[in-house]
Amino acid sequence: MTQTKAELTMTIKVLYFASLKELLGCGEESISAEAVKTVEDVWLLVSQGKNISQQVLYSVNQEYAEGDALVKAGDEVAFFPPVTGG
Amino acid sequence: MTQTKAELTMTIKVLYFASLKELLGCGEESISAEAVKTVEDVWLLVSQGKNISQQVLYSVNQEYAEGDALVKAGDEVAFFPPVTGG
Amino acid sequence: MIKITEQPFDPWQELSSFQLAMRRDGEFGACANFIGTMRDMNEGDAVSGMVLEHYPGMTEKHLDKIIAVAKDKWDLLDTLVIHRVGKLLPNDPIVLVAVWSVHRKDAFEASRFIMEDLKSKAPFWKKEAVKSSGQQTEKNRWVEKNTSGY
Amino acid sequence: MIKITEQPFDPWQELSSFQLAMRRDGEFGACANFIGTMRDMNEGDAVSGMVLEHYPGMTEKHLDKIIAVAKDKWDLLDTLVIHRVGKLLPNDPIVLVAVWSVHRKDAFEASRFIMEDLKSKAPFWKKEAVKSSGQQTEKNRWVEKNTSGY
Repeated sequence: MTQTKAELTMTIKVLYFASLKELLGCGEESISAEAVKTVEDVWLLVSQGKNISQQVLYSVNQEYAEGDALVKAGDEVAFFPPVTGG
Repeated sequence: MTQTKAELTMTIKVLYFASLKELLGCGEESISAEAVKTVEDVWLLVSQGKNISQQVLYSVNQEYAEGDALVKAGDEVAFFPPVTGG
Repeated sequence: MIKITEQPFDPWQELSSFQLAMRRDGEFGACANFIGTMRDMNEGDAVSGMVLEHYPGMTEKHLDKIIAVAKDKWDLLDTLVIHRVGKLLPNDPIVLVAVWSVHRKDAFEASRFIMEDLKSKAPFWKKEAVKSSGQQTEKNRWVEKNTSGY
Repeated sequence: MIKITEQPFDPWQELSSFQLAMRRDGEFGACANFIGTMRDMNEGDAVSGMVLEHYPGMTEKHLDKIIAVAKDKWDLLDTLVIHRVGKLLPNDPIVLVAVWSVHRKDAFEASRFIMEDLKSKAPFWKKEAVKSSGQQTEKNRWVEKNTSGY
């Protein structure tokens, strides 16, 4: 959907990678910044109803974050499994 | 000088490397095996009269040896300063 | 320098060109480097291919940060990190970490430090195509976790 | 493989050819290697050249032994050690130590172990041609001792 500039500034960009992307059936979405305060809030919102038992790592604006890290409109939040590069 | 086979079997081959070769003015010599029991004996014999203050390492048949290592006719003994390769 | 590439790379050629381009002739006494290569076996199963996913943006940001940390901890002249993404085949180089320094201690320690951090934190994920012994068909599975190299 | 050579060598070419000749494609997951290169400065003095002497026979014997020890301590697929002797110029590679293994821990630790042993025990000696700052004439001096890399 096309978002107006006002709407864009009220949203948080959420990304999923690897097995989490498959489990959630989605790689990227936008959520309203109003209902969430922390990364953990975002995760509970986007994963609700899904039975995800694996370990999930968080990042905010491309840096690792703990669950209690604050998020705001315009942030880029990502969720992913333990990394396996190299 | 040319050595007979009998003489060869009675001798110890002695090698010097690097700064020691320069200090002793010689890279290789043969000594009689009769007067020496240990590597230390060989060293005292070949270095006598030379004022050598630097650290000297010993080897017998191309393996590191302590001063009390025994030597016999036919052995190859070497003396050299701390190594500096790599 | 950091390169994330979908193209196969030859680690020796990359090292050779990069070292020349560094223009540090006579300055560096030590280069320690590590190359990780795709194997055709993992956890007892035959592996025929792999897809390497990453988080564009965060990957570069994270690697930049860890290299800055390494340059802070050790005396380094230059570093080169290359990581492959996309489709890979067995025997393809996956990662190269190279460090140049005046003395060897710095190069040895920093190369391992960067590599271990990359393995445990840089946002890459491997999915491998495996055929378990006794099975006819191939399956894709995500590699679950890297083990520590220490 | 161990090579002692009076000829200049290109470490990247040696690594490339050796790895191909190993015929271990798909088996090795890790290669850690170290290259020591001649610098144009040492202990504050400009160095214009170097002569590397060694103890033929004992050199090979000692390196063989240390590689055997490393193969005993770690799981290694193959190793390559090249050391230059004779006349060298600044920027010439002096030594290459490379180790291939399945997992990275073995390659990292064994390559460093071999290199440290080589520096502290393999019978090589360096004599460098130096010009101290403010001096006009060049002098030859023996390098006195290698420092520990740990």
